[in-house]
Amino acid sequence: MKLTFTAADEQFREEVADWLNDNLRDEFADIRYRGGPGDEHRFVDERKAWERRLADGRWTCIGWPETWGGRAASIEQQVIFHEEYARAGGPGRMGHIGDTLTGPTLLAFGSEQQKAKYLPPIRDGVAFWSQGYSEPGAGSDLAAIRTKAVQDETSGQWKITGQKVWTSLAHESDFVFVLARVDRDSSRHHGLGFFLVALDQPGVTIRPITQLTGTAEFNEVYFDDAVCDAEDIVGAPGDGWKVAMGLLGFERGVSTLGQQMLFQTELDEIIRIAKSNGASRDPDIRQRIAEAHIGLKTMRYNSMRMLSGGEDGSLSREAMIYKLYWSSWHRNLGKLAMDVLGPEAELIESGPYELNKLQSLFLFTRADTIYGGTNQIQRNLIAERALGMPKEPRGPGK
Amino acid sequence: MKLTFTAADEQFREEVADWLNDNLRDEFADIRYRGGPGDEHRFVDERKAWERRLADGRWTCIGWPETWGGRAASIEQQVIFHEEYARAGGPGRMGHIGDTLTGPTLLAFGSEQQKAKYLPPIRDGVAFWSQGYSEPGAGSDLAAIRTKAVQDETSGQWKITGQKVWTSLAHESDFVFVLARVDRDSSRHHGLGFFLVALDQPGVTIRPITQLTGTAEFNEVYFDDAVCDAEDIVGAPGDGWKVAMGLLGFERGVSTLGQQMLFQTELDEIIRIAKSNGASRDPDIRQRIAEAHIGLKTMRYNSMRMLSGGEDGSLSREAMIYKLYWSSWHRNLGKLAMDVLGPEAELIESGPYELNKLQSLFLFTRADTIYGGTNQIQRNLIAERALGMPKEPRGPGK
Amino acid sequence: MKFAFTDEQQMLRDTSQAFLANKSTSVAVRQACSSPERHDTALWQSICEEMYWQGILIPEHVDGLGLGWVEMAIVLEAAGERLLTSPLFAVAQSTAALVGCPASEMRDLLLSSMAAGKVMSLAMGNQSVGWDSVGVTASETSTTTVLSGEARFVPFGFAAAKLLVVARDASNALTLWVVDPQQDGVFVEPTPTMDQTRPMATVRFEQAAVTSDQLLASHADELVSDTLALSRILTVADQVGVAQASLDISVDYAKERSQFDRTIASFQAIKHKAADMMLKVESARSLLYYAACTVDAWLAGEVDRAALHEAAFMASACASDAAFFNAGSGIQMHGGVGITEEYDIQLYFKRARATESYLGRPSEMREAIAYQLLEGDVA
Amino acid sequence: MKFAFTDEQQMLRDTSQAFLANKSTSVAVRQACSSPERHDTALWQSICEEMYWQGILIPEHVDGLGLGWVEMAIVLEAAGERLLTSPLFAVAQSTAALVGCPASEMRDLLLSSMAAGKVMSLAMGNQSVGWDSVGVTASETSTTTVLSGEARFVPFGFAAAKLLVVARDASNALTLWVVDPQQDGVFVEPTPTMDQTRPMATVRFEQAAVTSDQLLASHADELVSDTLALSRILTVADQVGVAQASLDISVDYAKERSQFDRTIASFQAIKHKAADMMLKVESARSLLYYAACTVDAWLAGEVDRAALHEAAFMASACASDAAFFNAGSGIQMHGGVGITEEYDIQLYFKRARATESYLGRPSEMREAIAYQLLEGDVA
Repeated sequence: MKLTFTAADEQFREEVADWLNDNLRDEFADIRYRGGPGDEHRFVDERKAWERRLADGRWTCIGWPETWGGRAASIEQQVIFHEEYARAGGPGRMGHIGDTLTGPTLLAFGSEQQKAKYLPPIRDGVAFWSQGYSEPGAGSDLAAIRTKAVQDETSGQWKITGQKVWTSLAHESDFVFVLARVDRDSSRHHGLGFFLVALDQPGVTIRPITQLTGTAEFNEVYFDDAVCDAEDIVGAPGDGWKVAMGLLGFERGVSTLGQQMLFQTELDEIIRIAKSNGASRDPDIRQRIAEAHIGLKTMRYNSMRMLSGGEDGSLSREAMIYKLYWSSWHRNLGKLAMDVLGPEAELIESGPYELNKLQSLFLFTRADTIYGGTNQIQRNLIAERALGMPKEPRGPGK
Repeated sequence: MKLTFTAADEQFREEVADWLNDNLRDEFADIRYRGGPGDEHRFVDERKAWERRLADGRWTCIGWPETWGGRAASIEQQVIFHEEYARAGGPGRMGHIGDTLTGPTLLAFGSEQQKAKYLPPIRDGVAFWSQGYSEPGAGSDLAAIRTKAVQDETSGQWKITGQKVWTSLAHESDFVFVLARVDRDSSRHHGLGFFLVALDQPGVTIRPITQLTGTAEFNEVYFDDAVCDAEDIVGAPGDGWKVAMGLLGFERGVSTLGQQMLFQTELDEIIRIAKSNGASRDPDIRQRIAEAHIGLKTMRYNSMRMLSGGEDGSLSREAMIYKLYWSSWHRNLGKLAMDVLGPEAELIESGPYELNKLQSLFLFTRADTIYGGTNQIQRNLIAERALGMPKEPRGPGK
Repeated sequence: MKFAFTDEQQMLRDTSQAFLANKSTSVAVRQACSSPERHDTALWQSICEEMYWQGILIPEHVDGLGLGWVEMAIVLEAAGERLLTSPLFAVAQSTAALVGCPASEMRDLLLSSMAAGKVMSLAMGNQSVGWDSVGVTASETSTTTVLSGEARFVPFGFAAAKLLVVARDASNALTLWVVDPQQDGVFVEPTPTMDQTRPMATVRFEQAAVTSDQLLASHADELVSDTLALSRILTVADQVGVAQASLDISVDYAKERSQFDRTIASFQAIKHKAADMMLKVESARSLLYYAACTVDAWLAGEVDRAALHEAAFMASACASDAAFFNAGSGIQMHGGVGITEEYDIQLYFKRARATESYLGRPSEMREAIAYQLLEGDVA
Repeated sequence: MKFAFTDEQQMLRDTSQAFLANKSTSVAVRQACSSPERHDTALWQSICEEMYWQGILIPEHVDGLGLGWVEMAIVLEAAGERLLTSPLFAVAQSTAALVGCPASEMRDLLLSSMAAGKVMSLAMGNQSVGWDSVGVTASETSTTTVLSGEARFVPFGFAAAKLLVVARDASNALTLWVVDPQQDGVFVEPTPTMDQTRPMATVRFEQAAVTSDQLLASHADELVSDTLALSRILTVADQVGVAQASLDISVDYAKERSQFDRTIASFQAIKHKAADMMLKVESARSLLYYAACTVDAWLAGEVDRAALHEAAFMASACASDAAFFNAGSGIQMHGGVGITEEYDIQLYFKRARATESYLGRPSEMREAIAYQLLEGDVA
């Protein structure tokens, strides 16, 4: 058990820092620290251009095997990359979903044809992905999805019909992966398929959902006989749940450390304000700033344990608590930001919904404990999977 | 809506205060402020004698009708009595259960014969009662009671067999009321009877349960063909649940205000210590002392609303939250006491289990959120009865 | 001792709730917020003419209803429940301040003008440097007195016919003035805030000359301090309404929403959260009505200032917590739709946040109580 | 960078747990607490002879194992899990203090004597006036130096062969002495405490004469401060064990206990509480091993004192919370039997409470972190 890095790792760190220093400037100067949570809808074109610049430097998809243009970076190197990226103020990654979700999923479950078709554009920073899991009736209960996919017997083509919701940045993306029911008589997690679907087609309609912030990062995506070629289903029809669950496993990886660096930036800003406006003298604020600091360190070492152990791929205890921990922490941070700002917290620049960064943080973090599995669902999962407690009886209450 | 008392009420207050001042002295001086929660097992004989003194002054059972020796005291008068009793340091009432539970239950559901037999000794401070509800397998799930009562076909006498638990001060009591199953094929809240049982008989064995404090206020009571005369069942056989639930309703009455006066004494003591040992300078302690103070006032005005409204006898919203509120508040107070004491909190007078009052408070208040319906059960009840939320599906988990 | 509504109070509650259920709907609130006037002026007119809520605290001899603080609390609670966007709070607060001023012709004129439906706003503090600070000074020049400085978070200040202004004089004592927002040197600007249902203004004074007949009270430190306590109690009423509505709409949603073949209202995680929410709102309600009774008793000379302030601190700590907890938990109970613009729970959430810090955060209220308990003084 | 146990560390963990599961049973703990020696001396002997845990932190050249703080944490965590009643903490704390002293023959003698199984206790503070205060003074008389005053909450002080004593000298600097509990002017008394599994003593000095060879360190303010940080980390290990065991036995009980025709472990209220408990203990564990690694790095000169203290403050705040929350929630999950003497959860609860305030409450730890963050100094 050791927390320091090797000399080779430190050299890698220098390489990353130097490259970022050389590139995150000039036309990209304006997008430093932008596009993070609550700011995802901003500077989209510039951030897409930045993805191409990253690709030029081989800094997209660094965890992928070299065959597919990655660096096969070690966990340590990935940790370092994320730390330095965040430290340099690297903008929110438009390629995030392709890099960390679509890529690993296709590498694990995809056909050679799918890899050849979809991986290079992700690697090159020119194809952007979004995810289509939740539906209006299938939120916490993801297995209740009703979107259906029907295969044309002659062409083999799939026609997808249904509605997905909470599809992040769908209107800025090229593709979406869709979990849909291939067997109309199936229920729950049986009979599902995992589809790779182009968004720019007549059968797809994207409608923005306006949030409590007045902005619209999320969308409803309507599929009305949207077309998906026979070769664009991942795994067998009916294997969709397995693929989707594998993908969810990828969500808790090294990127958590990058997330934490963003959190650190937010906390630093709050501490700076507290020092300057005198809130730092308030004992309650002091306790909460300390708590936030401790919580962030806790997440860091939870992540370190998660990344250092569990080589068997099973979700370890510290991995299972991760979502619950960070979402609650972040929500508390949003509240802390408001209380540190004091009465100023209410003021917005001009008309309604021109929120500043900390106000967006405050409002958006209410979503953190909801999307990607509510805190309630997380606690169910922890109790059932980690502690072996029984599931609840099903069926309606009375 | 008005919070002040009438002149007549204030005169009544003076009468109570004078009587207590005249009587709670000499041989009763030592039991002032004793026998409260966590101290219930102390000074039992003296407190029984005190009950007789109260009875001489007509200060037992003041809410009962005059026919049965009460004063038919108004709510205001009862509030005043409890306030003055607590203010004077009146000891924990040995006659509490008879006065506030058995009495009202018999007045509402008992036969004339039962009233004549049982009410006068309670009123006179010479008969003491305990309650037999919970069983080892029926705690939160009270309706799961398995103690059974079988009626002798010729004599009509009931024979009771089973085990009750958490029977407070059974070893110092004369009677116990027992909820038992009269119909062996019945389940849940059907087929139960409500029995008045003498404890001093061969069929009853009382075993103390040692608590985490080292003391034993609670007991297990074993019934092995314990005898109960035919006329000592309250209501019809099968009506036991109705009677028992009626009785539980009596638990949330004016005595809550007396309880709050005891709480005030505890809080005052904690504030006194905090001022003297410097804990009052700790911002965290200050917040919590303020919170305790606010909480106590909240309970007071919750109680006032509860007592002023709901003339139709239905449990009002503020009544439904009462148990959850006070138990959580009291538990927090116990912790606050420890933190105010600082390192001293650990010290006990001599060998194990010679706990001081605040240590007993700390440890015993862990029971407050459990007995009489756990906080979890209270929340279920609030959600279902006050908010109309559905019950959970029954049956085993998987 | 009767801590329950009288029949008249119950009736006031019923009619208030019914009126607002009809007039202050989800759609109406959104329209009011985005209108140029930042509220529905027709609704305010009908409140003043049909309901006469603006007159509740105004004495009868100046055309008010001369009712008590329990009545005021009842109406403001109903307003909070329906996110009412109106100058009612501003008028109640101004009334509270005026009633505490020494009797004068000007005072009575202002009160009866409010009774007739004129909006007035109290420009009290400069909340950028703390909720109980005063940022306006009244200084004597050779010829006149001038006001300078800024007051922020002045409720409905942009709609006020008159502004009541707290200013610190040369002797460091507080004074209370009435000024016309149109007069020279007075600049009123709406202040966009996250919560759009309780719009605020910033009022700036640049050497605004005032005359002695505009002086409502001098040596007004106690008056201002007491008005702050009273303002907290008015805010508490709003918060209790917000807390109650947040609970109600969230439980309703949970009963509708199905997941895992059950309404989510049947899950213990949801039920227990709702139970905690009910506990919070009922507790805040008890302290609200205790505080309202205490104001009435204080006005009647039955209790002292310390009791008034204690009641305000306690009720504010409790109701601020309740409103924020309930609205925040309400979003969680709503799940994904809770953070969309379409649903109302986010409006309650924003209002809860705004009122929570408006006149001091709960931890500040608790510290004030601790000070009373441990150092034995009125803060 | 590898934040996982090595194979050797994993093996140490497994053998420690297995050893204690066998030796420190529920019955054994109760017997140990009520024995005249207040612990099981035979068990301590077998720990020293078979497991050699007393030697973990003692350097090899003085007969110790010369292992690191991760190993020490592993063993103390296992001890907490089984409510081990033994002088292990006292010895580890004394070792930590001695290792920080300047090299001397006496120091090495004491360390090798501990390696051989002698118990030593650190008499550091006088917790009746605050957890970081020192109540013993070392004053020069014309002929000698004498110690006077009282040290409280000295772990296993009644069983110590030698006492290490922190005293304030005439120049107001701290000094560290070794004294024999039998020597004139030294009075050691067991101190009955609520938690009986970590017995304490009070040590009083009445003009106890000490000689210069008993002086282990002068100008020892930093040494004492660092020893306090190290003691916190040792305590954290115990707390993580207590938090874990409280979760485990409560979940086991919930799986056994049926109400409403279901095991109570199937109720969301119980499951969610258990999930929160797991979150707390895993978080405390992460900070424990971070802190243990930090001590090793500090001893190796890789990080500074500020990092050491920060790690100790953080881990203590988190683990104190976790242990108390988990043991308290564990009682609640047990229901009625949770408050009976018969079940073990109450023993964990008492141990959690005792350790929570032992070297500073969580709020004090957080304030120290706030001080580092906001005023930028090591506290």
